[in-house]
Amino acid sequence: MKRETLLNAAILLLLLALPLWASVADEPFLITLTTRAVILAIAGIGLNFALGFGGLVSLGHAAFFGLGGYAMGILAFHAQNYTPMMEWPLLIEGTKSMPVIWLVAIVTGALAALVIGALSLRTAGVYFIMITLAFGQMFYYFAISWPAYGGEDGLSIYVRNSFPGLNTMDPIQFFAVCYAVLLIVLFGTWRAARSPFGLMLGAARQNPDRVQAVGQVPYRLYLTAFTISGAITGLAGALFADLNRFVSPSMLSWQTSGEIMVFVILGGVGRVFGPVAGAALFILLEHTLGGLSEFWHIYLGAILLGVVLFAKGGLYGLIAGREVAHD
Amino acid sequence: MTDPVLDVRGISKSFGGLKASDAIDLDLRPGEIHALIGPNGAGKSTLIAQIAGGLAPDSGAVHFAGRDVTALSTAARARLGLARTFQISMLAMEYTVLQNAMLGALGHRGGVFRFVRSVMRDHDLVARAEAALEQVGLQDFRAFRTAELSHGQRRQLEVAVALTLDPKAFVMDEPMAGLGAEGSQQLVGVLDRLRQQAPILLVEHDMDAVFALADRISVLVYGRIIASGTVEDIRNDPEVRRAYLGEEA
Amino acid sequence: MKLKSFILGASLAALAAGSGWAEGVKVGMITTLSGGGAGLGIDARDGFMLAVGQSGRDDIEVVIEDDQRKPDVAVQLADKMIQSDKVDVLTGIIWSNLAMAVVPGAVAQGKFYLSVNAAPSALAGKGCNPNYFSVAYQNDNLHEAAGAYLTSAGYKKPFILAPNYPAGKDSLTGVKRFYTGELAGEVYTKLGQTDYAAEIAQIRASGADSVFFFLPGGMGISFMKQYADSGVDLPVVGPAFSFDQGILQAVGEAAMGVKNTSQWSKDIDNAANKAFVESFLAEYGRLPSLYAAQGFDTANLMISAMEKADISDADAFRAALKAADFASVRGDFTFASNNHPIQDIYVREVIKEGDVYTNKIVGVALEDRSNAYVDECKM
Amino acid sequence: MSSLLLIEQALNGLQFGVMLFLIAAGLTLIFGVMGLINLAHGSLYMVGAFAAAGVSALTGSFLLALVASLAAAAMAGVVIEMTVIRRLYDRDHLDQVLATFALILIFSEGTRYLFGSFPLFLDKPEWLSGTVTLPLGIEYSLYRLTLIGVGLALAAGLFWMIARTRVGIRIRAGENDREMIGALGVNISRLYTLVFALGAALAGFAGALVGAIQSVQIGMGEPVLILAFVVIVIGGIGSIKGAFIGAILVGLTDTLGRFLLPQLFALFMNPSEATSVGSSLASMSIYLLMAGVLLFRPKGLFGEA
Repeated sequence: MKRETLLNAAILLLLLALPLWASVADEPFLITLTTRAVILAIAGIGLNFALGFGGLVSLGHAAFFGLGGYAMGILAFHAQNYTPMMEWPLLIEGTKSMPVIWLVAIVTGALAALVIGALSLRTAGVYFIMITLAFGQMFYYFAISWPAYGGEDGLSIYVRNSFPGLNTMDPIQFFAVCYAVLLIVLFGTWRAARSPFGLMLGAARQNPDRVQAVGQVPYRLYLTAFTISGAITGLAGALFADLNRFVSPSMLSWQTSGEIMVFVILGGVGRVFGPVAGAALFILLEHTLGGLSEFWHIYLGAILLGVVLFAKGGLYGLIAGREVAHD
Repeated sequence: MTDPVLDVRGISKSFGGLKASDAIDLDLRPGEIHALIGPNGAGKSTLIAQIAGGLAPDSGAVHFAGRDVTALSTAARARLGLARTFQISMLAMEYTVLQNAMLGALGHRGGVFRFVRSVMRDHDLVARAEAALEQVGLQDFRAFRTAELSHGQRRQLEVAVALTLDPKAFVMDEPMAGLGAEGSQQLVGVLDRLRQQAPILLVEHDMDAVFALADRISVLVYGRIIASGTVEDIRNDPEVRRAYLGEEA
Repeated sequence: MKLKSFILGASLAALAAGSGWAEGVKVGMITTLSGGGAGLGIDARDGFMLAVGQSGRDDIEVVIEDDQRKPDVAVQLADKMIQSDKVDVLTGIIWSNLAMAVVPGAVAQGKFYLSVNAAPSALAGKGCNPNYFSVAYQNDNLHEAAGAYLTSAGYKKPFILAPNYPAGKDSLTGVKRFYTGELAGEVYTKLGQTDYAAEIAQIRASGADSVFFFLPGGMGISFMKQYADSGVDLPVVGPAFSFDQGILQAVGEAAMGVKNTSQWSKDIDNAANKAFVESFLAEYGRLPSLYAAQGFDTANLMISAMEKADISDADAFRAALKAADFASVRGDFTFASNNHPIQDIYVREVIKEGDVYTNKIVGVALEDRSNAYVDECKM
Repeated sequence: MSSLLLIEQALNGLQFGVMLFLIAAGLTLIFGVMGLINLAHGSLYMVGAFAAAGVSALTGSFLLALVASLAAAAMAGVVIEMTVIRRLYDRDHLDQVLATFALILIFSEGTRYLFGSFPLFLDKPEWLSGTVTLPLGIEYSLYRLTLIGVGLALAAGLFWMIARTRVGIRIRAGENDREMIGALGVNISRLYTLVFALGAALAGFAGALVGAIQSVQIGMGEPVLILAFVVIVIGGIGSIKGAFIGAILVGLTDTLGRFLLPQLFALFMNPSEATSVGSSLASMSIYLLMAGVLLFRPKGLFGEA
């Protein structure tokens, strides 16, 4: 699968070269745009862990994305207002430190995925799709009507959170942080896909009965994958909120779930790098089509339809061939 | 006589008014191939599901390797060493032949929840899988994708996966189904050698294969075992001839 | 955009001032042009561009982008306009939640933000900023006016309802600020709810003598239609949003006679307003809405500042904005110390002119109303 | 709180539920027969409402508008079935979700392109306006009462059709075994188009009926779609009976939750906070209901175990 490797390298290089060039050419917005693509790619990788590797079609990943965003929003909100988050039974202060925020986002995403997954994975197929969708809606309505953190107005954070030794308000430095996180997540996913867990999870996707017959329980595999997936997506949510310095319930809406799924499909389901290509392509489409017409959603819809109907396997399927490599 | 590895004691299962299993007793002893035959709709699949897990009997018990496994899940029974092959191939079609065999080895050995080290570098697992492939004669196809295999080769792979479980007994659901004469013959050879490793409960329609392999035969009709004995006993049993072989002949 | 007629108002003054300024102003307009709430953004944009066109100035460049009513898209567009287009002034946002996402960041980077509509309390009080001006109102104003009207009209037991989100809560708080009597009931509905049978039944059972509701967009249409059909015929009061020109035709007969509060109406009697209504109708073939009027005033405020100061001198430009030396279609218009308007708020009644449902002014609810957050704002 | 008010609220819940059923029935039928998950079902609801509003504005006739909603939604259903949906039957659910998500984008913006961005006007006819007095002295909207009647009649018709008619037999056969009905010589592709059109027509009809008392606007289909999903998940996917029970349950839970929860909280909180907390909880009540049902019955109330 040489072509796939080449494509992986090309995408990573492009995502790195573009902002570097933009930084020299004084086009800061291009950096912001690429950062956005990088963060959404991380969200896509998160979903792909459940969807591509485990075959779990979740239409509720906005919940984890949004929770990650709110983890950032709430911690930073308390830090910027100098109010403690909780005084009893133990004092918890807010924070503006990115590493701490990431950790909280990851744990929050994982816990939520564990709970939602434990309930939803009792079902399968279409039930699973619809239940994850409904759980996502539950979080959405909760966030809208919960007044403490802005409800529908969301939370604004005036200054981006800090990372030791960096000025995160500088677009290129924040990009570097996100790009590094992307590389780490990619590396981790790539290893996991080839690990014993990855092998067994893939088997559970293709044939759950087989997994039982060799003495393993598919439910545990699915739940683990779903939890990891939620953790990664939560991390992406925290970064996304930091990019915008803002978090609101719209991160939790079901359209967000749909869009994250679109990244995965556009790139290629089950490919480690698929969501990266998909997110980059989506941002490109959004940017160019949006300039063409007020009604650009029609074109976006048509392109999506074309990909699903005629280009199965997404961008990677087109360029690197249909088969997903497993070793 | 040694203790049976698998011992089915008086299990019954009804669906609505239909008795799919009616107080069935069945055992499997070390070193033997015990064939279970019966016409379509006799309740063979229901019985297999109760033995291998997935379907709980209304009454009765299944003992395996000296313990009562009636309440255990399919996965738990598999971990105890009850290796099952399926009537329809249950393989991970996107994986290579070697990877499928490794699933069995991994599932049996444990350590599934490891996320970092590449599974293909786990030499212990690879060696176990390759040994099983060699035993069924698939060693030259290890890098093939399973979807590319012929029907007969998939059957062999099923058996290989079962082998990696280091089983105490095999339960095989129509392994010959859909195989040509040549394929059947090859598989009969494989199974014949296998019985030394672990006994086989063989559900099969192919009478030539059954008569060639079986040490004992039980005949299931309408959820009941109507006869059980050696090949000769069954061939000469009048009730079997009437109820079953008569129809087939 | 071509102008068919050239009329009085701010535009003439602009011509007279001539083109003495070397440097123009680059405006970034982020507004909702697609999806469910597009009608409001389109009106605000059209009003704004009408004024720009009428000014005859060729030193105003407007970059218009669609926020799709998504906060993250709005933030992204603001970043693009500030970083890449290098705009001086941002404007256009309709929704408070989008404004909360964009405005703090934009003004922190030294840009001016002129609000055509959204004016959440957080930006009027503690979060106020010298570079942020709300040209429309403070969000609470129309609700406060409705409360004042409930009091002055002598209602004793109103039933009040709004959606369960921050603007909804601000709304009912605003009403209660100027109506302090007994309430027959207070209900929060789900945001985006389309069926109000349960709430209407509660109204019927509550013994109320009047109903106040704030349900923007489609929610208000649904509520009014169902209310009219329910046989409950208590008088209804609300802020202008559900009775605005764009939306009124979809409510239809059900809205007839409803009292609503607004700082603008097409029959406010002044030259600037007459000229605006006529020219808008001529240009776009439809009657202007509240949002169009707000967009129009926003552009004229900006143009008035351009005549006095160069944008590169931020302090002078800010002072020129604060002077609000332009002919507002609302008549008297000044800024309070927290850069929100001091203006009259009217009570309007829905009427029918020929085939078209529209509003006429029936009174003034609050004169020279400022806002409740002036004292919280320290700048 | 009087018991009369409670009865009236229950009626409101019933009316809401009956309308939900019309939408959910098509969704569950399409899934049952073709195995297709159709996110664009809400768009067909919107198409029905817009067609009705358009025809009503031209002709002034509500009945014609209803006919138009049926025709337009069925037509739209046939067109997308023959161009897109048909290619999705053999695909996995993921492809179906994506393709129909794309259809939503196209439908929503396409409708906006045709009809503009402002909500349209659609009103009930004069002869269905006003209220009637029910036994016990309950004053109730005539139109809502009609909705309950029409909805129940349609539900009965649907049950009859599936149980008694030839098309119904084929539908049931198709649910059980696709290859079998092919073997019986039934033209499967025509049957599928027909079922899809039927589901679309029901959704469009509901859109028009509800549109008369709500706002006819872009995006009106999506909230309804999600509710319909909850309904069929509760009822058991593929089961018309389940869809009916699920719809009524959801309708009652939502309406009564909105009404009762704030009052419940008012017993121990101050009124303003109680309405806020109560209505927050009410907006999640149906999802909690769904989670509860699935805990005990993962395949819904009437799903095949």
